Amino acid sequence: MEFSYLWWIPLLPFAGFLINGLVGRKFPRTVVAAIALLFTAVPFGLVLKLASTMFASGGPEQISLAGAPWISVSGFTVNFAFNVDHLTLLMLLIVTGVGFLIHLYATGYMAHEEGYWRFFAYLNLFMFFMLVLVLAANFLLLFVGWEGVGLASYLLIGFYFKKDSAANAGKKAFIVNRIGDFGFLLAMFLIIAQFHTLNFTEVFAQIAAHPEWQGGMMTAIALLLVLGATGKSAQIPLYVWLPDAMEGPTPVSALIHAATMVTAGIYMVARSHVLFAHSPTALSVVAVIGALTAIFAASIGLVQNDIKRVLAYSTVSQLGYMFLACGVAAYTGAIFHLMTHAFFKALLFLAAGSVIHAIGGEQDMRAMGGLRKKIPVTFWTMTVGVIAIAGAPPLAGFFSKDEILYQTFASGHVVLWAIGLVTAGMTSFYMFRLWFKTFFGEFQEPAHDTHHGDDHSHAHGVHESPAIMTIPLAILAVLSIVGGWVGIPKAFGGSMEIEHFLSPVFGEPAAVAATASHPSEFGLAAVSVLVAAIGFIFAYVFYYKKPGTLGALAEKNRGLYNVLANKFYIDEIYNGLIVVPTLMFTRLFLAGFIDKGVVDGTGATLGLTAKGGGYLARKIQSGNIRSYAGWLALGAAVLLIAMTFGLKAFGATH
Amino acid sequence: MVPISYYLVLAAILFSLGIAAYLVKRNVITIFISIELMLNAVNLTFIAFAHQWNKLNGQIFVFFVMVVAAAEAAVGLAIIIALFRSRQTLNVDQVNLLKG
Amino acid sequence: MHLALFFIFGGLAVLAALNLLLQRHPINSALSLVVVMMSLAVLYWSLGAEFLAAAQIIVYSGAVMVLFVFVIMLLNAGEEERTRGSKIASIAGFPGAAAIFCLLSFVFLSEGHKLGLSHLGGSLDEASSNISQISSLLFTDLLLPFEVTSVLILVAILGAVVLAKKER
Amino acid sequence: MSSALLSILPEVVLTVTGVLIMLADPFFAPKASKKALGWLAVLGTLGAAGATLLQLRTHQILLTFSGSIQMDTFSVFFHLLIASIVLLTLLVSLDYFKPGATSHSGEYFALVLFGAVGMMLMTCSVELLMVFIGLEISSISTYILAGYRKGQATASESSLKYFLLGSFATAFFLYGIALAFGATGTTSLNGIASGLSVTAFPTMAFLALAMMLVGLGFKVSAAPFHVWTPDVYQGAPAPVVGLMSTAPKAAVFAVLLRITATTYSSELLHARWVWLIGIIAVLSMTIGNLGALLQKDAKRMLAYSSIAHAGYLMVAYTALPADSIAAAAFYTAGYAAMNVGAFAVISQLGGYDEPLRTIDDYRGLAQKHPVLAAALAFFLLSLIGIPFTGGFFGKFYVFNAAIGAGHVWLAVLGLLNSGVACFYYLRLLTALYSRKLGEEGGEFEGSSPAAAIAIAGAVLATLLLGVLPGKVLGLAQRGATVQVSRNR
Amino acid sequence: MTIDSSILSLIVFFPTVGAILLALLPANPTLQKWGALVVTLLTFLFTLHLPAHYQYGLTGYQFEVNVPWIASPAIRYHLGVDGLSMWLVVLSGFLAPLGVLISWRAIDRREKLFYTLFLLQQTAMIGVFVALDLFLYYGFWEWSLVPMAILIATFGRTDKRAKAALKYFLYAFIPSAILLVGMLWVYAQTGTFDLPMLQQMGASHSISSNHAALWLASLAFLVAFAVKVPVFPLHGWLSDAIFEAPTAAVMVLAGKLGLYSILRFSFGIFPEQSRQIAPLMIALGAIGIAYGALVALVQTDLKRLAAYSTLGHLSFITLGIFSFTVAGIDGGVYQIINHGISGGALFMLLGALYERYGTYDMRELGGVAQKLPWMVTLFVITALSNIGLPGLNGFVGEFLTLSGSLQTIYVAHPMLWTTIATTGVIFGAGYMLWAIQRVFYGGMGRRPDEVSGWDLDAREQVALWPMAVLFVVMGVASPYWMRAIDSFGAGAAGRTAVTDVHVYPNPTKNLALPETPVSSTEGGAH
Repeated sequence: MEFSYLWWIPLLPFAGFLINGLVGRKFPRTVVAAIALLFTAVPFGLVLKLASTMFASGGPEQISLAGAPWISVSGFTVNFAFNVDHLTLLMLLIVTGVGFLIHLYATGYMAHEEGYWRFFAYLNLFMFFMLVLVLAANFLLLFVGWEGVGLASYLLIGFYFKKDSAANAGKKAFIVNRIGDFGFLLAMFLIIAQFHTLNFTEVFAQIAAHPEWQGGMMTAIALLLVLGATGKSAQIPLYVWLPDAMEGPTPVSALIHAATMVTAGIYMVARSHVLFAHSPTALSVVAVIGALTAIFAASIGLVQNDIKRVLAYSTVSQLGYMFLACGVAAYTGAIFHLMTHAFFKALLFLAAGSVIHAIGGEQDMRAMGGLRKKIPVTFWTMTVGVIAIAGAPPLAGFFSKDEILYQTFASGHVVLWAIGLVTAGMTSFYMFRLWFKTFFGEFQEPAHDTHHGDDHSHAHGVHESPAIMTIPLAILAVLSIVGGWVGIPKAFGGSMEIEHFLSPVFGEPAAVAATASHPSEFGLAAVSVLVAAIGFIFAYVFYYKKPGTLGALAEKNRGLYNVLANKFYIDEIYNGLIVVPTLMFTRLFLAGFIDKGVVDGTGATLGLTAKGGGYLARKIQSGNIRSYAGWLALGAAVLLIAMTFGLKAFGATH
Repeated sequence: MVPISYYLVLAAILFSLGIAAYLVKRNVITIFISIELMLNAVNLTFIAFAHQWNKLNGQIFVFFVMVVAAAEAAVGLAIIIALFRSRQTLNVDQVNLLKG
Repeated sequence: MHLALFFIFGGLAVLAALNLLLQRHPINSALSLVVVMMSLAVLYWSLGAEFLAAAQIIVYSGAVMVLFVFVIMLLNAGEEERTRGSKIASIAGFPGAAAIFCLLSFVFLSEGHKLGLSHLGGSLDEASSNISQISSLLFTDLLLPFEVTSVLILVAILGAVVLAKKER
Repeated sequence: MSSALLSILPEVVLTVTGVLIMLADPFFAPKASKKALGWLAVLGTLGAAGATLLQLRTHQILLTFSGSIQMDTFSVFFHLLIASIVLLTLLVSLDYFKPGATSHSGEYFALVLFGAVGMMLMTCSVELLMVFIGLEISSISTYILAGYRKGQATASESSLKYFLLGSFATAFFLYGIALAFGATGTTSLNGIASGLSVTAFPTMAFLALAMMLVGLGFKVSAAPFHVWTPDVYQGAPAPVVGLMSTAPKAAVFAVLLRITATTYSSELLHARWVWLIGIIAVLSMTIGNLGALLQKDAKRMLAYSSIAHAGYLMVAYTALPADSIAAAAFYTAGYAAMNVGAFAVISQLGGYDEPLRTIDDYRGLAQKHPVLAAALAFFLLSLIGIPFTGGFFGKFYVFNAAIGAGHVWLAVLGLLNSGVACFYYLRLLTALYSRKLGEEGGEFEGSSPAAAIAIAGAVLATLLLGVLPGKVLGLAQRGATVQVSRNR
Repeated sequence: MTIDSSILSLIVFFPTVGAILLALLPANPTLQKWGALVVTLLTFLFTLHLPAHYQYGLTGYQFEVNVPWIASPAIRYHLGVDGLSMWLVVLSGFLAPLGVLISWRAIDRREKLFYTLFLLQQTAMIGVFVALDLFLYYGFWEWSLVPMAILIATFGRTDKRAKAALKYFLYAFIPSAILLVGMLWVYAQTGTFDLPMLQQMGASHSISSNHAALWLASLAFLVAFAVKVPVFPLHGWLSDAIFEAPTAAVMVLAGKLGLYSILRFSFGIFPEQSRQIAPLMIALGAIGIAYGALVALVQTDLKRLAAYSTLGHLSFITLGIFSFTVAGIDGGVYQIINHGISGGALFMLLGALYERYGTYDMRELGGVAQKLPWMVTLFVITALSNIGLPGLNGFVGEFLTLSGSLQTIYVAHPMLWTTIATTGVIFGAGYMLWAIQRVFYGGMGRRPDEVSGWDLDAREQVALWPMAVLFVVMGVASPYWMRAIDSFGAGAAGRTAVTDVHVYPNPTKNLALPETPVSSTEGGAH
């Protein structure tokens, strides 16, 4: 088989996981790191090889690789099968490329951590599952990766398991994801019931062949898939785990909770676009969820003080954009943004990690300031990331975000477009807020506050990170600048290469986009740049020029501020409305009443009845001979009467 | 000429009186005596039926019942003596160590 | 004449039985039983069971009852105390006894017409005496029961020895 | 050998042995160990068993002694059963009477043998007179045996209760015979069987059967005539309980089977009889099992259990003849094996004075005497009715017969009862295997070699009946065929 | 006697022979342990003969031995395995040596009694799986109770052990008594105890024409089995029994026997009645899943948590097999094996934890991961297997059962019940992860603080790693097992023309609009 090397793409990281996981404990750190890097780098190389094959003119647009059956019962079989098309290829490039960079960064970042081997084993495990996820040729294998990355995420969030908060966050992530998976599973069951297969090609071919199938079952399946996606991609209502996931080490946040895993939901929706095309309802739901999530998360991000949390809410918000794009059937836009976001968000997280690293584990921005000079490489790379996400041309974020907003507008969802636009302004504002608070203003001597954030108590004095960490930063910064150039729209003189690249998957660009006039696209872009600039100006004013004005403003609107600072109390609401009632119901009704009362009680009652009978039987046994004779006489009399007159009462006709 | 049934009813009366006496009496020996009364009632029945069927079997049965009764009396009275030795009472109402 | 005999001795037997029931001293009860037995002996005779009538008097009221009286005396049994040991005896027992009586009488009387009449002293077989008939039966057809009775008596003797003998 | 002698050969052998023992007894010092006499009794029993096998080999039905004795496979089955029970009892009793405990240990063996004579006679008699005499022999000897430990206050009470109530019930039985005689003019079972269908006095026949059922029900401790059982068993010596809870019952059940067989020819009679027995069966099972639930004394608990088992057994009497007779006969065998075994173990643990009585006393026994405990556990499992034990097959056949006859309700009630029953058996069983020893420290006596043989024999019998029931069942079925063919 | 015809007898009775040998050997702990280990390992080796020589293409019974045992009633010594029972036999063989290994230190007194009973239990259990005569089956079925009850009563860990043993026994025994009535009734109707014959009669509706009686008989069968499984709400015995029982006993306490019996006997003899009652059982299964998981969520005792988790897992199987779809039944059977391994491993780990800290109370534990890294590793793997992580064994079974339940045609609202059942994956993750967190993560708990634990030793690793490997292998290579199981499942799901059962035409009709694809012609669910 020409492409059988594809199997090695996921399997090599898995091998790395096994080696490090089983015997890594005994290895020196360098060996552990070498193994982890090697088993990530080689797949990256293989992906490049693959890319060169597919990019080449006349190269295959789609590669199918069928392996052994995995589940096989009469009438239904699922194979281990990979399917590579351009979408997959793009994802592979992102995952292995960004993944490798972050691995590299982590070797430096985690250098002094306990459980070094464990960390890299988990990281490799993540790579394995993520690669399975994108390579899968059927829903079930995708689900393997889907759950697997969730597992890796669980393990990595809870990496500092001694900390209750970390263990809690890991658990929360897993369980919230499981709620999504619940939907995913049901969707798969419905697909099986309808199509008797889970293979993408077969399912989508069947759907595509029946344009008359609209709504109904299609909507049901699509919505259940969306539920799965909201879990993994941290959308309303299941986004709550992502901010907490920042308990994990920063490279983890960069890789899993920004660049790759959280985009799995987007990938899955994009992958299922044929299905979604048959359910306008589901698409609308996706769009609305995306838009709402975008602005909702952004608004929370406005007032967060933990540097990683700001980035986390930003991630949620950006994922909302991607969702929005999917919802308006702009899958290319979604994937485009997915890619650029992977670059700049990974960059931002890594840079934030570098900041945290530099000042000894502190994550609270109120304790930061004036770091610009102390850690210049970090500062500059982060600046690139901030500008990129804020949406300033010609950096990557500008093109992808603009594509989404344009498509939204073009598809007639003006309200959603407006929401997206406002979000863009907010994004700009909170990112620059972060930038100003961290790098400008008064320098503060870091307080060694070990209970907070990553366990970096070893740090002495503020210092720039080692090269092994700054090199990935630099590479990502470059990507954040140029990454968007593959999608420069025609209005800007570009050729929208990514659209062509993905067209085998998503089909040729929708008619609406093709016919839209360049001026309107140009105008819309100008508006969004303007909004981003406004965001910057606000941030500049409040956090650089006149720090303190905002404090006063917040004082005036205490209520609103509190709502935002407390993240709309969503965690509390979930807790109060779902978790606590469920537990109370279980404890009182199920465990208390049903289990102790009904289930145990029935047995106990029967037992007591029998014992009561035993008591009576013993009562008869008084020990007195005359009583016994009395019973005998009575018994004899009854027997005689019964025998004489028959047992008509008992129906003894026989 | 007496109807056989009269004898039988008489036997029934005696038998029931035997039961009643068994129930009423507290003295173990008297209870035993009541049993003898019941046996006698049965004997009467036997003889009446023997007369009815004109067969000797009934009478012979009574003969054996008498023998058995004698044997029972020997053993029963021995048991009563043994009881009296260990309990110093003949009142059945006080013979109730075993119960429950 | 036969009827009078029946009613006199039958009545006597019932009265004696009642007396047995009502007397509180065991001796009186025992003697009442003797009266019952005597009366029954007459009735046996009236039904043609001369041998049994004799045996009733000699063996039963003679030997067996003497044994009773002997034991009563030996154990120096006094009047019964009217202890309240058992409610069941009166609640369940008496109705039971009464029911048995009623049922038996009902059955006997209702089937009485099918039963015959007895004739006084009517021997079962005119040719030979009651005793010779019984003995011939006893030593031919019923030899085995007769022999087995010896085992019974052996057991009774053993029992009396085992139970009544004082352990030294 | 004359057929008459052959037909009662086992009884003769036993009687002769018993007499020999009585003759030999005076040659021993009063309180000396009389083990030799015990061995003599064992020999006698073996001889009787041999004689029974001799009877079996003739393969014929002998009607002797003017039609009062019927030697057939049925009687042989019960003869063998009784001989086996007696054999085990004797073995268990050999060391039961420690020298000096009583001066009557010689008579004990004689009484057991004479009792066995009575029981055997019951099973081969087809003449109610013989049945009555046999019943009295067996009853009187068990009255005496029940009160054997004269030193104990409970012994004489046990004996007295057994005696007074037993005689009371005997009077009923006797009345029943009298009425049967009145209804049919004969006391021969064969005669009654043919007389019942043509009798002019059907009501009297009903009464006769009911009265006999009272008397026999008492002997097998069927409810509501069971009241004596717990008290008597509790006060009686353990080996004796083992004997009297099985052998006389087996004999009485045999009689009951023969009497039941007389009713087959009368449809009306049989229907009523079956229903009565069914109700008695249910009552017995229920009362027995419920009563046992709260017992603390092991013997007393097993007494209640024996009431219940009488109930299970009586279920068989409601079924059609051939199946039911075989089933009932098999049940008596299975029950005998496990119950004798259980009491054998108890007698070994308790000893003559029975310092260990309650279930708590048995706590932790498995640690001290693993083999004895395992044996007892096995018997208890058989009593519960776990498969591959005699107890299970007994129940299986009985309920199979009942269901075959359409009495599913009886089977349901019966098996539910056996479910309840496992509670108390298990209580004893778990006590055996629990961690802590009893309060008194649990100084158990070991078992004597002879008793060990007996227990091993009982285990083996229970196991064989549970794994390879074919042989015994085959014998029972042959016996059943005799009964059916005679009465149909 | 070829090896194929005697191998089953060998497998069944070899442990008994071992038990007798152990009972005769002196009560030396080391001797007993090693003896038991050798016996169980040999038995396991023997069981491996089955998959090696099984003819996969065929349906029906293999390795049969069929000789008369008792003439009247007609009882035969009839053993055999098919796709359903073969792996269960192997599973029983596999678990036994592990049970011995894990009891090595936990059972520190009366080893002789323990291992003797343990081996007897194994005979009974395997006997249940291979008996093809109803009577013989019943014998093994009942016998499986006894050693278990004694094990609980003797080796239970608190003072309530006797009570728990009694409860277990009564719960199992009383319905079994009714089962016996049902069996005898069937025998009275058909004159045979032979399962293949009865299956044929069941399939051709010739057991009895009395519908009410057939119903009652099928209920008698089903209730006895359902209690043994246990099916919600008949699980009253489960929690207490698991709470008390020693690890090796808990590993084989629930699940297998009852579920196997339902599949073999209820489905085999009463195909129609089983389908008629399917709606109820599916509902109970679905409720049981959610119920078990939820109640597990609020337990503080690890053993009780595992008990309710067991209830939940078994309910998956109930749900699956009563869907009467190929996927449901195959998945159910597969899940029986999975549960044996995953649940077994979980209990082994809990037992190991208990050996170290002397408590199952999560409130006293915490932070154990810092001290016992291998333990936490294996525990997490086992937990993941239990909560059905894709790629591990539990997922394959759960997925198939749930997908089967959605396709069933015997209930009106398969979507509703499947949805309820699928919530189990959420709650399941909830209690498992919460338990892991409370035991292993966070700050040091009271017990781990006081007691110095030790990590898994070589013996425990030897016992546990094979299971962990199996999790993965069975998770990715399920067809190896499934091919045998499928030959059974396909038959059971499609068995006979079933009349008199209400069938709903399209399982997902309630969701579908008229224009949606209705590919009922392909008829995945028959």
